[in-house]
Amino acid sequence: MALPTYTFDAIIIGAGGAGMRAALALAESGAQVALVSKVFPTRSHTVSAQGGITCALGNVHPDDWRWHMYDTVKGSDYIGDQDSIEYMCEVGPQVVYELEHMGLPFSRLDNGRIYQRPFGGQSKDFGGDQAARTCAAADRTGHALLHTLYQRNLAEKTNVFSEWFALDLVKAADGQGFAGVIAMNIESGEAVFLHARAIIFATGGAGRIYQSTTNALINTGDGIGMAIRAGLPVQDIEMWQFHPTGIAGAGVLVTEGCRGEGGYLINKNGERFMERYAPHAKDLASRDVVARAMSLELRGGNGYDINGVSCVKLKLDHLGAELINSRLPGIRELSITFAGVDPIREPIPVVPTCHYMMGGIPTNRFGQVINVDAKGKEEVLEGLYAVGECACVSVHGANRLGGNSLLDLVVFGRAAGLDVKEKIRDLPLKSVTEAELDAAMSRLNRWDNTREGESVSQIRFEMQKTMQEDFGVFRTGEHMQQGLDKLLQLQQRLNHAAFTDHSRVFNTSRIEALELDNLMATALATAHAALYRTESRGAHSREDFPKRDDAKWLTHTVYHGEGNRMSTRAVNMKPLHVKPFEPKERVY
Amino acid sequence: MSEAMRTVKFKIYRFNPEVDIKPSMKDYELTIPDKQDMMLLEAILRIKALDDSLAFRRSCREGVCGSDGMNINGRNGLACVTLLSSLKQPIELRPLPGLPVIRDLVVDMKVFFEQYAKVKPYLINNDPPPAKERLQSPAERKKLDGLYECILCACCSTSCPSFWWNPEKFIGPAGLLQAYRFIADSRDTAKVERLEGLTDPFSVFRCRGVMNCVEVCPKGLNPTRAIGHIRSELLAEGN
Amino acid sequence: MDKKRPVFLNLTKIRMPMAAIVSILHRASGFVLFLTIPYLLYLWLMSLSSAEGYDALQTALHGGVTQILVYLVLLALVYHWVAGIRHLLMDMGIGEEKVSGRRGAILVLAVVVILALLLGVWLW
Amino acid sequence: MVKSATSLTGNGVRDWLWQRVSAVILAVYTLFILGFIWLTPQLDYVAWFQFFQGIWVKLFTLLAALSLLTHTWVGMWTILTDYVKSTRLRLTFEILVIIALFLYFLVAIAIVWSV
Repeated sequence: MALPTYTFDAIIIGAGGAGMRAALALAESGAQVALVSKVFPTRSHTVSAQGGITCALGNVHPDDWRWHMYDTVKGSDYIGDQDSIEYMCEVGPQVVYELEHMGLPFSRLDNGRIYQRPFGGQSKDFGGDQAARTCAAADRTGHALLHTLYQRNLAEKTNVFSEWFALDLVKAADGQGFAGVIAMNIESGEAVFLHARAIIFATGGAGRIYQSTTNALINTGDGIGMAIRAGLPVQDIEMWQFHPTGIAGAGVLVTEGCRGEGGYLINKNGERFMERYAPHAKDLASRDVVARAMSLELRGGNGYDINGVSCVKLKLDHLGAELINSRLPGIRELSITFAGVDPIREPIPVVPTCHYMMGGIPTNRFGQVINVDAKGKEEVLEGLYAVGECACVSVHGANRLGGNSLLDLVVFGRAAGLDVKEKIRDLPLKSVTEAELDAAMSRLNRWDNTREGESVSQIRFEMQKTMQEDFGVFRTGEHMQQGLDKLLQLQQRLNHAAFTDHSRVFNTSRIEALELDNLMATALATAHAALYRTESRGAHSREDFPKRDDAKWLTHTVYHGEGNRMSTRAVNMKPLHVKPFEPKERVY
Repeated sequence: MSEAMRTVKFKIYRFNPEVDIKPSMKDYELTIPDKQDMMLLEAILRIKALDDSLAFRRSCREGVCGSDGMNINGRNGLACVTLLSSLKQPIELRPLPGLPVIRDLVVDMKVFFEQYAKVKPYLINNDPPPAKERLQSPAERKKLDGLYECILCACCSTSCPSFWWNPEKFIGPAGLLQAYRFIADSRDTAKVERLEGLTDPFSVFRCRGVMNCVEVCPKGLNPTRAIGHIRSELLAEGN
Repeated sequence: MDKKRPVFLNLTKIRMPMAAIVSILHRASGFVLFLTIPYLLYLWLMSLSSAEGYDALQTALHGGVTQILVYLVLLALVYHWVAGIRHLLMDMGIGEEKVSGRRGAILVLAVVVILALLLGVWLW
Repeated sequence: MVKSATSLTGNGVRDWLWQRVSAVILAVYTLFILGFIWLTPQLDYVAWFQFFQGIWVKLFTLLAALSLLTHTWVGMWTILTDYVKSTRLRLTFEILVIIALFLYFLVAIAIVWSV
């Protein structure tokens, strides 16, 4: 089968914050770039980010990027790569100023500088007082950021392949790396081969492996699935952040900025329970800490019961209507819509909800994908990049700090774009064989040729339920093993699943089937990695191994799709400009 | 103990260019627990689980991405923030009015995005940027409130009769809201050029103050007022 | 492919809010007034042509087709006038919000109904 | 920027302004005439005729006629460009409307002249 071929210098898959920042860096250089996105760019999940983007501007108090670095390393429970964290925190201010210059409508302080608010896990002077480091555009920072980046790309006339779905990587004829990707125009249903010197994955998260998630419906781990099928490893994929404040029942996110602005959590006795769990930082402890505390409260019977859902409440009413309307207007809107509660008058019912994938495709601090072979040998894949949530660069380690994901997106999206720009003339356009193209098309062909089988939605439902029940805030080996067994069965069933509508034009059930392949791959990787790490660290909290075990597990886990094998990879403890931060006990 | 159930009736606009010559309305019924309310999007997702040929767009499911704009019982809105209980049955779902239908509830938004792009929706400031941020007072920033929050769902423009009749010439409420978002930004230096590009009898002045845009905007924004501000600026500039 | 694409624009299926109805009627009344300009010119000429013409008009205005026609024309004029004032106020930024826009529209209809009644009382 | 040769001034701001100015004049003129009719105790042909003999009334009437021409043209042009999509048909209608409006205007002048 001859596929139509389009050739570019670089293709970027995903048009969220990371993909669009990378595209912008490249478009400004005059390179031929294709920005491929399965949704119109401003529909990407970055749009839902609320609270802000963290970096040490020092607008509210004297600040230092090293303090931000310290907090991030500590927040990561010490398995974040310190060279990457250093880079992110150091260039952060410059990258945020660039966004401001592009027109991002940040909220302002009285002196006209960018407004910064306190967020969880932030400290001054390496663990001192609470800092206010998160730059915000009210509580719509992600929206403001994503639209600004789209607008800049519009100005730079980036080629956007809007509503194109990437299927799989195509291996190069010589076996060295990848020559491009197969992508499908959703509108026509036709597949093409996108041939390029460089490929940047910016496909975002996969929170839809869980039943209850703050993630958009499009967060289906497409990059993770593609990477695993291409034989690439994924790293620290057991690390899933549960955000403390998802609206009970709806899963919609309520920003940590609410607590930054002075809100706090209460149990059914009206008690501000975080004072017991984190006497110093209280409600602004790290997210893993708060989510665990909430789960313990609910377990102890201290939760409210709202239509059968057990939850705690986020109290904001004491902040006053004016502050809520100016700093948290979007939260008020969401709370009224999804919880039927006006936070000016009543607290919002919340539960810990799956929010963020700390793990992903391992990369170095330029965004270059690192392959780890069976013997643990590492190799940088020239021309292949991963940025944003789908990547594990790794700045978040075992637990991401609030406000660090937007920073991650723009810092590493930009870094990858700049790196490609520099190398583009040296990167070859690799040749392909029919066999490799056919291999990359085989998945689509399998779906298209199956007329009868179990439905996609049924398998997806069971997978999400399994993940929710067995891989949540608290985990045990026994339950996880049961969960893994179930997932392996589901994977078998998925091989024979089918959709009934086989038309081409805008066939979203076809897309959903392809997405489920990616979700399943991510779920399986998560399950294997979670069973593998026999300790508790950051978001990975095992009741059968309640302690952190630095002797054995101060390391990344690496999942290899082939044979579902696990291995480890050393954490980078060598920042370039400062002394490394050594692991300490993590208290807030 | 079995829960009391109820049936919710739908009529959904269906058109698949590969099989249909013209669109038709198809009936659906969904059985849900009596007491349970849900967002319309959730209901449509359940319908899709029963009939996977139904096509619609969706992403964030919380009203910030702007994917699932559609005509719900005659009124444009986002399915994900519309409660089922607020709708009269049978719930009639149609694509956004005035745009070519690709399939079912999915419309071709090309002309809508072209009108958006026409207003140069990006900050223009050719002065060399300072080392830090460009300063902006809270009062100057406040002028952007009610403008920058647009999610490009197209509910407004596709409810606007002026946009129906002249989609290629009239920028439409969504585009004009963004035009004013940049005119109003204290950091933008291209106000005069921006205004000059809007003086013709169509781009702005097709607005007849019908106010359908204000009526349907799921974010509570007010394009009519923004258009009024643009007109005032045009008059003040003496164009 | 494009040519086959249908467009949903069935105006009987799209709900029009009050403000839209008031605005559309403004256009419709304006169009009616345009069509009746020659008739108004004719009546005006008649009224000024001679005392006989004036009296004939006076008589015609108290019964029959002329009375009804003139009433309808005046109704269109009153509507166009009142709704036009609303548009002028909106140009000044009054009644441009969702709630005030609805209220303004209802107010226009209420005023027109009252004026239509008064007009009827006056003509009959 | 959308080019348009057939609108009143070819410029949206001026079209808009003229439509508003003419609207205000017509609104006031309407009140003026109705006010005269209602407030004149013994309205008969003589009173009516004499009223239109007044130089200011004549001028105001001519101004109103001019405003009607302007106002109607902007309104009709908008209606035609909204609903008539065939350029040839629309141009035909536009010419017909212009001819009609000018004729009406001439008739109005003649009537005012005759008083």
